[in-house]
Amino acid sequence: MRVVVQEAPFDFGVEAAAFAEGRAVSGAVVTFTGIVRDVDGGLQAMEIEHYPGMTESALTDIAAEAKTRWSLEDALVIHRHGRLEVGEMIMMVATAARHRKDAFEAAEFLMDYLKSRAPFWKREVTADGADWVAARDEDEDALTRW
Amino acid sequence: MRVVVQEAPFDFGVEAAAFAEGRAVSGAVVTFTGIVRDVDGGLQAMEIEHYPGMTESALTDIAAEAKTRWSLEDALVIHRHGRLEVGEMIMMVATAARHRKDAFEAAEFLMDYLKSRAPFWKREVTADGADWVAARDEDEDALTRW
Amino acid sequence: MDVLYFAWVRERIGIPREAVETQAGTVMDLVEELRGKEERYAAAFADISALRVAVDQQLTDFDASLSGAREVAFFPPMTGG
Amino acid sequence: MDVLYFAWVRERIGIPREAVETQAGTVMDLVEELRGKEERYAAAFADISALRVAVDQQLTDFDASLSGAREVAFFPPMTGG
Repeated sequence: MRVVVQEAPFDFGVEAAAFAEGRAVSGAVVTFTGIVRDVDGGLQAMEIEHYPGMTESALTDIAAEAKTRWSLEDALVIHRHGRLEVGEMIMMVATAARHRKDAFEAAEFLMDYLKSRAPFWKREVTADGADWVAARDEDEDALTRW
Repeated sequence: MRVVVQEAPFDFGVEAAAFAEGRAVSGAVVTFTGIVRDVDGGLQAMEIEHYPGMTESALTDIAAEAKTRWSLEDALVIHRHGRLEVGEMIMMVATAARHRKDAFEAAEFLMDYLKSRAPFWKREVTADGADWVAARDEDEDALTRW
Repeated sequence: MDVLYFAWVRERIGIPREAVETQAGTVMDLVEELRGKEERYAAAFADISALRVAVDQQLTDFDASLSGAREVAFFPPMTGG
Repeated sequence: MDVLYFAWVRERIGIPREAVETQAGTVMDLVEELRGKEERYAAAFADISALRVAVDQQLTDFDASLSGAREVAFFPPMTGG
């Protein structure tokens, strides 16, 4: 289980391949990648603030919780902070399990918790200025599934 | 949308990175990778037979169906046939969407349909001989979700 | 009409494909004809609930029409992924 | 006790962190003290339903005890992922 919080870009292909490589026990690997998306054509950048120290421990707790709930062989979380341009990768999670259902559900669980329980705050920078992204009710509601 | 059926190995890291690269519209990319798993410690290889021609059209139909059901920007399916060793990657799917829910659900849908509706047959080779893998009721049942 | 066999159906019948002269109206009619050919066919088609069929590379049912069909394939439930 | 502010809470109060001398028994008691300091604090803490709190880097509630706490952080709902 690995949790990484960093400002620098990460190499999704290299991370995904290394995670999936040579797993003779796990038959299923799921990855999720979040990318800075230009919602209305006016986004210049995304700025991500975080809470150093708490971020790492919150992500570690979330990954550990996933391992208690599903039969997971391994999990990986990488999340960036700082300024990101449109098209850049914000974060990724990866899960490895014997069965695809565990790998899928654990990855969705990690995403749902990470959205609303890890101390990151996004700010969208447009030509009109910069605005904090509001938490969406549906992200909070997503937690009730688990 | 891309569907590939091949005997040769594919490079999961390269494929995953190319699929996710520079998506300014899609915020969410999900991948699933299936790996030859040594279930009971005695597996020597997995042999995968397929139905050339029908395989490609069945996978294309399944991917097209996913695009009608979810708001997908793109989808990728790669599936190998022939002889694979333990730890080798059998197949992968990837989905790109604006929202993570669409990307996750479409990837699970692709996997569920591909398991039971694409003309592949697996045979496990062990020290005791070779046996066709029986279809699992739960794989057929998984289709009722959609 | 080309008739194709895959996986253990192919192994049981002993060939991957053959050309069959038939006037069968439905898949089930064709199955009955094949059953009558030889014991290995009768064995392969003993329990059709264990089989799947595709006509011209489209999955279908055993009561499907063979009108205009060029290729029929028999195989066990698929195990991809 | 170190008190930290993130995102728009940080912007509204104008500083990312400060050392606070307090005998507050609970997070809510601390909020009341801060509200009384200056208008910018009153504004930031006007609606605590829009805020989240962590004590010693663990998410908690506004009625949580501050006994033994070294670090309290206030911030809006998180938007990671």
